[in-house]
Amino acid sequence: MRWLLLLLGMAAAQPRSGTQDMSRELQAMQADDSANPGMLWMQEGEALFQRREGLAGKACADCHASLAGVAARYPAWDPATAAPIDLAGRIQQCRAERQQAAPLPRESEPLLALTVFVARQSRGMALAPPADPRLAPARARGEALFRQRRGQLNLSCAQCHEERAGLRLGSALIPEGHANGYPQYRLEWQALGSLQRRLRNCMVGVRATAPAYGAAEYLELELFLAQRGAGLPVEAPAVRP
Amino acid sequence: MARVLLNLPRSAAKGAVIEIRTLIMHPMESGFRPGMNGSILPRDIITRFRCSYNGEEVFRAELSPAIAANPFISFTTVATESGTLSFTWEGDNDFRQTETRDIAVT
Amino acid sequence: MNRRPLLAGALLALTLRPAAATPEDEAAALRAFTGGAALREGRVALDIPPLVENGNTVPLKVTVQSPMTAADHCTAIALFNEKNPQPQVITARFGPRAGRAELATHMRLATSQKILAVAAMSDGSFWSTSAEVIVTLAACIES
Amino acid sequence: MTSSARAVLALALLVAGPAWAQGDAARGRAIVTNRQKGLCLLCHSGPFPEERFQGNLAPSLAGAGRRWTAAALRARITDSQGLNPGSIMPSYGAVQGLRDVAPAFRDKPILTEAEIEDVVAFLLTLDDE
Repeated sequence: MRWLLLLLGMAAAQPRSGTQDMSRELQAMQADDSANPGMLWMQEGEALFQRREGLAGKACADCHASLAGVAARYPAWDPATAAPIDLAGRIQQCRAERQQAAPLPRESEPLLALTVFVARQSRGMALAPPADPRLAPARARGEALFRQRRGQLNLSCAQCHEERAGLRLGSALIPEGHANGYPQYRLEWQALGSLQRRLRNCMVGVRATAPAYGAAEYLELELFLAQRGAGLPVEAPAVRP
Repeated sequence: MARVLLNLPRSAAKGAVIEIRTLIMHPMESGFRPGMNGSILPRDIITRFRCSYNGEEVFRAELSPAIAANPFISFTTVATESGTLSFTWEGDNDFRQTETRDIAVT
Repeated sequence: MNRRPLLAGALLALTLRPAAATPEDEAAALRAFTGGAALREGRVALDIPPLVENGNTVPLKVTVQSPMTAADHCTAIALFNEKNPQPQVITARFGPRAGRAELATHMRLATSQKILAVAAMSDGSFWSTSAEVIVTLAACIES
Repeated sequence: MTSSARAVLALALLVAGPAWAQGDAARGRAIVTNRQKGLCLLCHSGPFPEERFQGNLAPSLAGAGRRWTAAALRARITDSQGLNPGSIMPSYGAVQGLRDVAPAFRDKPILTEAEIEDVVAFLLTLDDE
């Protein structure tokens, strides 16, 4: 019954960033640009943003000045493909079409670097997922995936990160699992990684199959998570255990 | 070239103690970790870090596999005169990288 | 890179495994730094979190009380550990031009253990302090 | 298997008493405290002083042997979700009703019947609260 009360209490509460569940020292590491290792990728992204690439001989910076606020609004609807697109996907698309440059694979270092450079420009801004009704079906599928039990351990995202957030799995505090810090520097990875990588972690953790990076299932989950964490500040590059 | 982040003031008053914070991208592969096939991945770490101020060494550190990936090292030095601070990281597999920053001391 | 995640995987799929240094290893490493001189308690402060969520990156700072003058200064700070595969962590050498005797870094901890910080002074004395750090076990890891 | 058929089976496990091979409590303890094999301490705590970090998603295992019979323990471990579909406790001996199981684990229970008997034998020894 104690748990039921806890659940009811959480349902009414505001979303809680994983930052609030970290030690004072990790919070300080995240907040300090001179100690946050994710800033190494940020700096690389800044350099890549200025670099001319591809047959078009254009740099990102030739078209884009400030991208403040952009990351807070992704994933968005992409009319060209009539599908949702996340920030990394948008950068891939821009690179292919505007720069006519060789594709950067998901989770590659340059794509993570460019993504975190753009995402950081929204640091401190509230996650504001677009209300575009065309996103609604995919977002609903994402919510269904979030609540779907899977894998040999037969657990859903929601069972841990919604119904049992704040409790301890072994010694690890279960966070609410919000998507406001990506790409993030995860100490476990000793590297920067995307939300898709983190989702993949959980899927394999419950001994389930994990779709390939870029798969529609991830986009759908990303859409739902953006809605679920609406209002939380963008923290990219967040630091997480 | 490994990515490096250096944080130090561009200018300082003569005699002031300035803080220098450094990050360098490096896996610091410990030499104790098994790889995918179960065999131990060979050690690949940064072993030495030095900072010189107008050619004179003011700080040096010997690193071990117990230093985290993407090493962070922070220390202080006295702003003595205008000039150049030079930072060098050296390690396994002939790793060697040097970065410089100018400082104006008034 | 091996990116096969596991729930509650290894005791620590950490970068630092397997066997821990022995107490003799740590004593030998300490002796190599001090030349066998006795350690005195005091003058050294070690700021390290008592409980860490992940041993891969543990922030720490060592501060030594010293006037940092030509006549009286700290010449080195060294850190040692008990249960990583090797006892050494980092040894920093500097002199009066440092202005302050301070060192901050991010270290790895294979498991819960005691960390020893030692400062060498220009008068040949050695000062130390230690701190216990508890490393929690990661529940979801990529091994 | 339909959910009602599964519930019947689970109930049968609860009350039945076919000749179960006797488990080994020491082996059972090793399974319970192994975080990759039994996974128990991720959610449960228990009287394991050497285990520093134990979860709090589920009740303590202390006193399990006093609260439950062997048959009840066996049923709960084998197919907790057959008894209570909302339970987060994995069904350690069941492979039905799962989806998207990774190839390495497909059609394999988390624990074998013999391992479950070991765990049952161990849990029966936990009679102190």
